[in-house]
Amino acid sequence: MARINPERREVTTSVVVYGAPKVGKTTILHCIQDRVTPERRGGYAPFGSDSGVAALLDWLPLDLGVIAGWRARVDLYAIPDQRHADATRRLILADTDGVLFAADAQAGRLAENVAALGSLRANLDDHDGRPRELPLVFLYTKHDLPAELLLTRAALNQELNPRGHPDFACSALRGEGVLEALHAVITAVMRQLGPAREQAR
Amino acid sequence: MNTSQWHDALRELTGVTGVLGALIVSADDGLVVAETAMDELATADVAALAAAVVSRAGRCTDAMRAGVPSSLHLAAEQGALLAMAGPPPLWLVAVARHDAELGRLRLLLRDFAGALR
Amino acid sequence: MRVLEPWVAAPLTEFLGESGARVALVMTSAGQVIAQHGFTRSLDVMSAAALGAGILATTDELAHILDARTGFGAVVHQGVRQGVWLAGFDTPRGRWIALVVFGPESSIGLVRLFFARFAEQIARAAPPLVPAREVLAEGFERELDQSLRALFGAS
Amino acid sequence: MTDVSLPPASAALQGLAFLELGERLRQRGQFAAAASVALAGLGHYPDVADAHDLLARIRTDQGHDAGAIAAWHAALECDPGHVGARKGLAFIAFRARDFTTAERQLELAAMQAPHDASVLAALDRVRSVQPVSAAEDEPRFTDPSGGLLLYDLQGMRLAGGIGESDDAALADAVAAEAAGLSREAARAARLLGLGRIRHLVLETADARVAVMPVAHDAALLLRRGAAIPIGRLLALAGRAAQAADDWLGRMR
Repeated sequence: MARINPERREVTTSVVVYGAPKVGKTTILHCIQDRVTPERRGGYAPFGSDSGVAALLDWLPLDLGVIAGWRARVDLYAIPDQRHADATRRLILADTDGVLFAADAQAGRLAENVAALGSLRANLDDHDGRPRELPLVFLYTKHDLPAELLLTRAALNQELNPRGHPDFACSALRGEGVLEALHAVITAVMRQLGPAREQAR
Repeated sequence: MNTSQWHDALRELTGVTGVLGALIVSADDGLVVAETAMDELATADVAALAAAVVSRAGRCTDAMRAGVPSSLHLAAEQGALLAMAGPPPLWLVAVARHDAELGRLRLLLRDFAGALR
Repeated sequence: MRVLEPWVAAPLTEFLGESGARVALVMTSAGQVIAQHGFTRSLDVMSAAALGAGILATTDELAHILDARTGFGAVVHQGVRQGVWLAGFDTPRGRWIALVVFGPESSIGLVRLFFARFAEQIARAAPPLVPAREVLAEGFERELDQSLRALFGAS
Repeated sequence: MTDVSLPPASAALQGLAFLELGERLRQRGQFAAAASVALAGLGHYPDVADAHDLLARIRTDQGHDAGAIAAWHAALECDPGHVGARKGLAFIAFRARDFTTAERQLELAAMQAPHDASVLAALDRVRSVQPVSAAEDEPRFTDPSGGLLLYDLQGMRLAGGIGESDDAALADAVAAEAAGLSREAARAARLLGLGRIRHLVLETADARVAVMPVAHDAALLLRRGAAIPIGRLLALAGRAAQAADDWLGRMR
């Protein structure tokens, strides 16, 4: 949940980069880190990796500066694919304010994307099993590969994004599309903190 | 003394007039090992606090080069806490009201602490 | 001591003093740090927070599997020289976790005793929650847009 | 004529046989001969505590108490743990009706030999005849070896000592730990609903210790041997607490 500190007029939200194994979640964080102005981001911090345990969590804090009189920050998280990360994955999702769902656009990876989307929904259910509605943006990766290998955006949306959440094609390696998708999900998250109105698509 | 005899001993201690409860405490962790008590006695708190006093007492007698504490009697206005060392790290602890038969309680504690060994 | 929520400082200071604990970390159940005392490196704080939250999440899962209705109060790792106490507790701000390191001058019993009081004090001290809605005034999105462009180095 | 077959003087002094010889002469009442053997032995073995102890016993039998006291102190200088010397000094003090010194010396002896039946019996004897008069019985803060310590709750020593001669550093260390104990005991009493603490009594194999709060944010610790009855220990501590109240009141 957004953490709001009225005394210091600070608000901190969190966004999770979620997706099937090997879809490039950590690469996406690295890509963001390389392109975000250094003074506006904290150190990229893989948790637990220096203690011999595979990183439990990747974390990149972003400083959005002052918005409407509030100091705004966003914590980006990516949960690596290890089996034992399930508990951490559920935990981070329980508290996140938005999700950037990364899906590998290659045709051969569709089944894994569908499975990952299913696990996201399962992990987003609150304790009483009701699905939690929160800002969701799709990021179709690997667009640096030949087009013949890739599904079209329409096909990907039909399989993964029938409700028409914002979606972006990207190449994390070349850095195209990632920042636009991040821009979209942060805006959607911050919109939760603005005046109530008809939810903009 | 086996653990079921522990409970018999604790019940006998709690039977002394004015005794609110008796317990066996692990002094290292401040945790309850065995207990019988009236409802109003928070035995987990007794264990933690009694163990803390025992630990401080040991540091004090050590500084005085007076050996290791074998018994401790804390008397206060509304009640008392008595503790006797069993086999380390166990201590036998009883909490009583100020009008309790403390003399008899002390002798029973000494006997049972000895039997715990 | 460093606290994100100022009203946590007093209860945490009292808890450390009474329990004799050396290091304490308070976080949300997602591992976001609320307050810490005793850590010297910020990365340690982050790692400890994530690992602590992960351990408790795993323990809650274990309780679920074992059908332990109320779950486990706390997880304690008792070493020779130090012990680590990990426990979740409910606050007006949702479920928080405390990670406490204690040495021979304290004990599991003392940490448990004064942790219960700490959780009560936190529940009393928490100021009323500001509704998330309506935090940002009308028209904030233009400022947000400018900020995001600046963030991504676009002019 | 002495009917004791004396080995040649030089031989007698070879080993410490002179100690045994001197003692046998003393027990036969041949104090002068015993004294000359003891003195000759001391000439060769000046730092043998038992030799000073022998001479002191001979002087006591001769009625020279001052000489005996000096010899026993010499023995203690050679061996601070010499139980015989403590018992001797206690005996002379007891004979002079100085029961406090007698008790003090026997307690120090009991610390060295906690299971020495003769020491414990002597302690009980001294305590049983002592008139329970406040003045004579009063442990004084001013006596650093009196086993009575006054300290504040921050752990700073205010007065007194802990009975191991006048070792200030040791007394300061004990004051620091005693303050921690006083605070912990007061907290336990408060949190368990037992009310304000009156006193704390600790027992170890060698000692009985009373810890008692004193006004003006202070407390006192009284240490006695393991043989003292607890009731008596608390009575002593109670009186010391009153004295401390007055003293601190005047001081502050």
